[in-house]
Amino acid sequence: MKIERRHFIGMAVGATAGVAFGTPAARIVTDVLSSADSPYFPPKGREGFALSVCAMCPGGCGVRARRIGGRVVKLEGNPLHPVNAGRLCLKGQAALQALYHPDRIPGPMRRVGERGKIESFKRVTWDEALGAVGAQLKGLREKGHPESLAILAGGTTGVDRRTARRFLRAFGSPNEIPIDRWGAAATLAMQMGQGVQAVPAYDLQSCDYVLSLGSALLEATSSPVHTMRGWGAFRQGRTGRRGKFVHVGPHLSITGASADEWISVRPGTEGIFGLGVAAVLAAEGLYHRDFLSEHTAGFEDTLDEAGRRGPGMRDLLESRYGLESVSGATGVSVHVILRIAREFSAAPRSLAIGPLRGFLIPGSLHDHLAAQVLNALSGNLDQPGGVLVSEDVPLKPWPDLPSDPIAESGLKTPRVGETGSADTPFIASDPESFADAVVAGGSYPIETLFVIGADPAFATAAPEKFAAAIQKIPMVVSFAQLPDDTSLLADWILPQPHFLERWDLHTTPPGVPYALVSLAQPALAQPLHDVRTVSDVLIGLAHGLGAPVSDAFSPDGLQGLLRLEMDGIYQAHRGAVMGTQFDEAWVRMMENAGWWVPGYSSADELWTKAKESGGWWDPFYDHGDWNRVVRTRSGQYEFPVRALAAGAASRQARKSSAETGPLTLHLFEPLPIAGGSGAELPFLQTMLDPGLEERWGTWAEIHPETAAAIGVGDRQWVKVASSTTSIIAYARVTPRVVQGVIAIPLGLGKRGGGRWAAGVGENPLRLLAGARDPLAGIPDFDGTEVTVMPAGTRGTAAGEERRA
Amino acid sequence: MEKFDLGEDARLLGPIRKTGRGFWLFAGSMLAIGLWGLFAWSTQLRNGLSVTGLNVPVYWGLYITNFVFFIGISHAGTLISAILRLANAEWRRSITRAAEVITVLVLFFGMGCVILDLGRPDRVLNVLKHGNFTSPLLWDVCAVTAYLTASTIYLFLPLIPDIAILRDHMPERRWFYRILAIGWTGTARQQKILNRAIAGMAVIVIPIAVSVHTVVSWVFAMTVQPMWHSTIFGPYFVVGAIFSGIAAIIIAMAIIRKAYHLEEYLKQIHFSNLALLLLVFTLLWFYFTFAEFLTTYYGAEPTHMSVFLSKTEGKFAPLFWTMVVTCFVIPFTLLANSRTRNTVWGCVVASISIEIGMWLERLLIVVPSLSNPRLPLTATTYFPSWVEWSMFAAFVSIFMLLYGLFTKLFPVVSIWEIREGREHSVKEVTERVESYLPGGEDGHDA
Amino acid sequence: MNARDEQKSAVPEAGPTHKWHHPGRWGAVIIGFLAFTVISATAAVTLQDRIFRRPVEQPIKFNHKLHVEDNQLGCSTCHEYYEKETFSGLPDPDVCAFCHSEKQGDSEEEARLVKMIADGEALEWKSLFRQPPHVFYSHRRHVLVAKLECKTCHGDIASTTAPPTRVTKLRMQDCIDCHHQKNVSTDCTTCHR
Amino acid sequence: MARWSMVIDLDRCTGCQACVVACQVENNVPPAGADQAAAGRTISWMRLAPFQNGEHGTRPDLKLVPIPCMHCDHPPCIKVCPVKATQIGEEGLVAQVYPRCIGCRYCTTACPYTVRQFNWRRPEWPQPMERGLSPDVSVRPRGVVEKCSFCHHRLQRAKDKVSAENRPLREGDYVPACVESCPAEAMVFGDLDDPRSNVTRLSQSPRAFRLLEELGTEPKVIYLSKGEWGGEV
Repeated sequence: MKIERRHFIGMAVGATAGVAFGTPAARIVTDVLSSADSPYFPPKGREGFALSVCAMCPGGCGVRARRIGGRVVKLEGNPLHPVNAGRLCLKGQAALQALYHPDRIPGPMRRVGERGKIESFKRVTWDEALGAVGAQLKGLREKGHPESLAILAGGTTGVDRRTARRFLRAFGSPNEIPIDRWGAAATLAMQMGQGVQAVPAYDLQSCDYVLSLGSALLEATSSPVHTMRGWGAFRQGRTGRRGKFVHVGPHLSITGASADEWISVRPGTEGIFGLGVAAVLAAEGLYHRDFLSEHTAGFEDTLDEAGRRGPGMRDLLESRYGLESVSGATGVSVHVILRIAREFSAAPRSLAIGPLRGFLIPGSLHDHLAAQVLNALSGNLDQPGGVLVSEDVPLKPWPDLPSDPIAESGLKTPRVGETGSADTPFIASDPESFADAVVAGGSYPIETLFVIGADPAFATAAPEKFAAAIQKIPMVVSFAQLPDDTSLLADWILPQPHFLERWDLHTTPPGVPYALVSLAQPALAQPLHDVRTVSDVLIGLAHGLGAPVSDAFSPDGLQGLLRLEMDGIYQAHRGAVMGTQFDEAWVRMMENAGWWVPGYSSADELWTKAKESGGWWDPFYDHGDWNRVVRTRSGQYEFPVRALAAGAASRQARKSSAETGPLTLHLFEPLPIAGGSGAELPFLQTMLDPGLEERWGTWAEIHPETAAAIGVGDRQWVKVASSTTSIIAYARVTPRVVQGVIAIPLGLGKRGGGRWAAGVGENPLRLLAGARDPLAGIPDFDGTEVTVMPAGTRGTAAGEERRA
Repeated sequence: MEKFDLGEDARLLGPIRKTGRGFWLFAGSMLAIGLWGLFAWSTQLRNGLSVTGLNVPVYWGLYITNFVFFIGISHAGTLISAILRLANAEWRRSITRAAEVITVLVLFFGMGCVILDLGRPDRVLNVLKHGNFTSPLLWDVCAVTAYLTASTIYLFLPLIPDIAILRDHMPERRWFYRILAIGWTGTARQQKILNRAIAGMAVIVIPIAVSVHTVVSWVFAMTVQPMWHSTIFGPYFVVGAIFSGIAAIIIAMAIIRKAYHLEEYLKQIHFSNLALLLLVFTLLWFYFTFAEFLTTYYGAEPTHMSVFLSKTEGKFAPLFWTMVVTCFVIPFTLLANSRTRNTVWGCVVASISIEIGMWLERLLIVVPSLSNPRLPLTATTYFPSWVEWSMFAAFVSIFMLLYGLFTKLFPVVSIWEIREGREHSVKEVTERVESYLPGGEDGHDA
Repeated sequence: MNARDEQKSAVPEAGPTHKWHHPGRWGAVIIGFLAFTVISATAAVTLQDRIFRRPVEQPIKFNHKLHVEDNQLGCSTCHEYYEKETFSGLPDPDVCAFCHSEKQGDSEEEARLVKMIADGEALEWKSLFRQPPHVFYSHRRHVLVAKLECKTCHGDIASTTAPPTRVTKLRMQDCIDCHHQKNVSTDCTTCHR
Repeated sequence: MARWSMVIDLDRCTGCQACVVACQVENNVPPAGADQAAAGRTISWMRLAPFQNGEHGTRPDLKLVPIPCMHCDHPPCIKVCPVKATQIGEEGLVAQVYPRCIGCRYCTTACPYTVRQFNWRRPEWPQPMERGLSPDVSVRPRGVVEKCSFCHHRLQRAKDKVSAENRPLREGDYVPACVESCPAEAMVFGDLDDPRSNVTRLSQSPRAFRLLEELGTEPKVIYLSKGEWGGEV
């Protein structure tokens, strides 16, 4: 074998080319392939924990934020916190996505262009923003019309609400417009029956049988984790006792899916069913006689002062809620009504729960009253396993306001959009009536509106109307974390800190019986953005307005304010800082025996210990303190005979119209987007309904027979039209709803809310025609009549893809 | 190395000597599709498998379908030619090469499909570094590699004398042929060694080929998934593979015959003989399919039935019944009838129909089982994305391009074997036939 | 087989005359090309850290020997967390300033450090021991629980007078060997998460 | 040696999905956008599967069942992996080794519970969301399979903690994120080899059953249900 020179030369030429080709090629290939690897390297750093309170909903769960090297990397429940005991729901878990949301408002913004787009806003300094708002407020007071300022407030149980209320008082405006829907109707029922203004606190864990009249107990109750913990104990917490849960309603929501039995009724007849059950109890004598005679009034026929005979509850039940008529109205067979009534009376502790329908949906007063009647009949008011009334929280009240003639004159003016009448004496103003009044011009104009912890341009019964009202108000200031629908229409957006970036003091969340104060501390040393709390802004504005308004707040700022409120807790001489279950039992036992053994010897120590544990509470609930829980004139629970008699007529009317032609709209709030928040976070958008496997869009549930009648197929786009407008939804044909009903989730269809919420789905609130509950006067979210027709193809990208 | 006269067989060198515009047009368009595929692949490399239509739970789709399909087609060549060689079927002489080339080329694409399907193709060598021999996928790697090696050798050996002919008769690319001819001069000793080697390889190749598709079937059958976990999957896949393989040969032959005017060499009888074989496999395929579906139906296990029903009356029903028509009804009608069977078009139409049907069969094995998971799951319908279709098209085009290039470099009909046939066969066959007949010499093997 | 065939066919014969038409030449080019493509590509991939990465430069040429052996400072003086956390930590300027806010000796490096501290410059130490990001190693577990000495993994760094200029990439095999030796878990989940 | 196991009480479970989010946050699971969700490519190590009794059109009987990886004692996924990228550990945890996985997805198709997930694309967290990533868990690259690990990083953390405190591992020291978050307290976690642990006690309950037991995979996730529903899975 002979190798010649030219082979070497050839080899060299090839080798050169090979190196020239191989080296860069290899590097390009490795670069392309390594692009698969994640560019994210998790942080290194020291570990720390901060205690705070979740503000994703009003539930008030204590959270523990895990911090690594200056970043919050995980939220977990605070194990010492009595509301959640270390547990946390999906929204709380996802709250980190809200903290680190890419579309958060970085600093104060002023609108310079057209309304409705975030691009129309220009970043300004806090001085500029507060200067402009302060000047406007000063002008209102100088003109002598402080009542032209309105604050629309919703949200949590934190200090901001208390500051806002205080600010309005000092400023001189009566226009505090609350937007909390949760329990609006339930509170009214409590007020009518027991004379207390409180959301009923249901003691799930101690009862054996729950009849839910259309409630969304496991989805959108005020404190989801508290409720679900109660549920766990109700079901399997006690050896040998498994609670039975019966869900009555036209729609099988997640709550219904967890129930032992679903009684499907025609829409709007849950209360009639409840009263039908009550009628059986009355007729068969299956009620708690001792309780009825001692603590209730109006069961038997009554005699008024003039000696005229008035019909009692028994009479009403007998005359109006006979088995046949209830069966006819609800569509439930007589046997089922009888069986449920007997089960209800046979269980040691049975509880009826009114239609707690969600954070946004007020529910019907009639049905709440029906639930209350059942609870009274079973003697389950303020009993273990019954309906409780939250204990008061002994926060130290703020000092009296100095006298101020301007404020006093302003406070004397009536509220804008006052809806109360002789028939509905308890109702104050609500956002819908406020919007109506502003649009109509009202008795006096609103010059300035602050929107705090709420998104009325999205989450009211008439979002379009509210949007119109905003345009009539010269200065609208929105306090928000993300640019929500209202912010986009406002003139100023003042960015809010995430709850992990601030101090706060929360009182007992609605629906929790014991007194509770939880302290929220910032988990981040510095907020991510240029934010200020509502309280800081309002205190700053008050100080800017000078005396006497500035005297409403001490100059110590937010932390000083909280510290001051906590002094009241120390002075109350009860309860303990949050602790383990053993501590809880100990405190309960000692207090029961009339002892108070404080774990702290001074207000300062209480403050320090509250910071370490998460807060203070009083685990002792005093059952049967009738002076506290029943404050009616008679001192007894009063059967709402008149109201129910009046309500019955309207209920019947709705039923008959629902049977012909149009479908009845039934709104519900899936837990991930309950309360109109959650759609902003991608994790939550992906799990809207695990049952139907719906995600990232609005769907509409229709019964198979109804769907066949109107010619709509499963997974088809439909147009849902009411008298006001129409929306497009993705039809799901399922027996989860009763016939004649279309069930649509609430919480999607935002214009704002950042990249993951904007333009996803539709807002069914736009379909509401503005009806009001005839009994309560509050907006009626149920019973809207809609027509449904196939819509052909639909524009959203996600939808199109899924159709394919 | 004397230059002998090729005589009339010189026309077999025609395609190598002369390349018309038609070929360049064909090659250019195939290359263009191939380049498009390269673009599609780069998209996939950059963005991961999110550019495919795959989803949860349909984790496997077009790529794996194509893998099974291509590996199936690869049974065309080597297995058929080996069987025919061992059986001394004289008519094989002009078709073996065309068949064997299909095998070797298509195997690369089969393996390519698996690489395509990997989430991390850069880590493919982990299979060697950390191989786990309990995984049927690793068995597959071994079987396919062995098959590829064996088929390549089996293709190359009978090619040597023809390369030597090219070396001696072609002025161009002589260096190329010189290297590949590895000093073949055609001496009796060389010829003897070669014949032995070819016969030996033919014996070796058959079990390897059978094992390859058996192992491919085991990739599915070794899991507990409904309608995958089946004992007959091995033979079922092998039968399907040979079935689609024969069809592929018929199509390739028809194209070569038409393009290079080789009617003299690829005669009607070749088609008819292959078609008979195809008919047998049509029936075999039907038998296996029937057996497979009947047992499932009769067992009526709910999880199996959900897959069964999604195929027979659910969303895969149109594909399923198309498969039954194209795999059985059409070919059976055409092939069972001697009037259509004995025409080229009849065989070709049946073959094309079979290829479509067999591809659908592979798809219907892979996708429906995955689409019907045992536990409820958000189901999204799988439809291949443009990337997957592009890669499919590119693989087919590059395969055809390479096949075309092969015919431009080497004679697609074996020259020496034809010559050998002319020179020896008549005598040999006569002797062989005589040996079958009564009255021959006892104890003397033909 | 191919290479040998190549050589065989490369034997000159009476063939074509033009030298570039000679088969041997082309064969050599192709072989050279293929071989060196593979060699250089492999080299580029495996050795790219050595070839393409510059040596590590620290802000200060820290003398471990002086601090640890001569002045008897413990590791935790500067690597504050090596017993407490998963990572060991690199010293902040404050730590250095504890001694070096004024000059202690007469080295030039120290003078630079004193000036840097005075100017309030950040000390950006570069890590010299690297693991792939998917490996989870806990200093605490190894120091506190397993009672390993620093030099088991870091070599005799305590007696160096200047920082090494090369990054040491820690390899899985080293971990595994040690784990086998000490009979501790080699469960994948111990390190891979 | 421990044998970690999870008990899920379906009577307590409310279908709230807190476990699903807890898992995603704990394990750096990237959120799927609308497009990926529509394409059916969400990654969730824990999902809620809707079991439906009753055919379409009749009265529905819906039960949402949380499904994590079952950590089978005889996992079908492990034997099919061609590169040993998934292995069962000493304490019965079925683990996935991301840097070795070649992404062939054989394990995902072999798993009868469909709990294995694939990274279809490179994970993305728009600024500044990556700040919320957990340092205890890696961020998986594109193209590899991942799945519920029973939060085995928490086991390591717990082991570190108890070794520092010089005591044995006790019940409750090691609990996965989903179990920790469950509001209805429907999930219990512990050692099945410890006769006194809660999981052992609950696993002997007459309400206990396991999913697809007939396949012989010996899952270590045990469900409790009193309803008639349990029998029909």
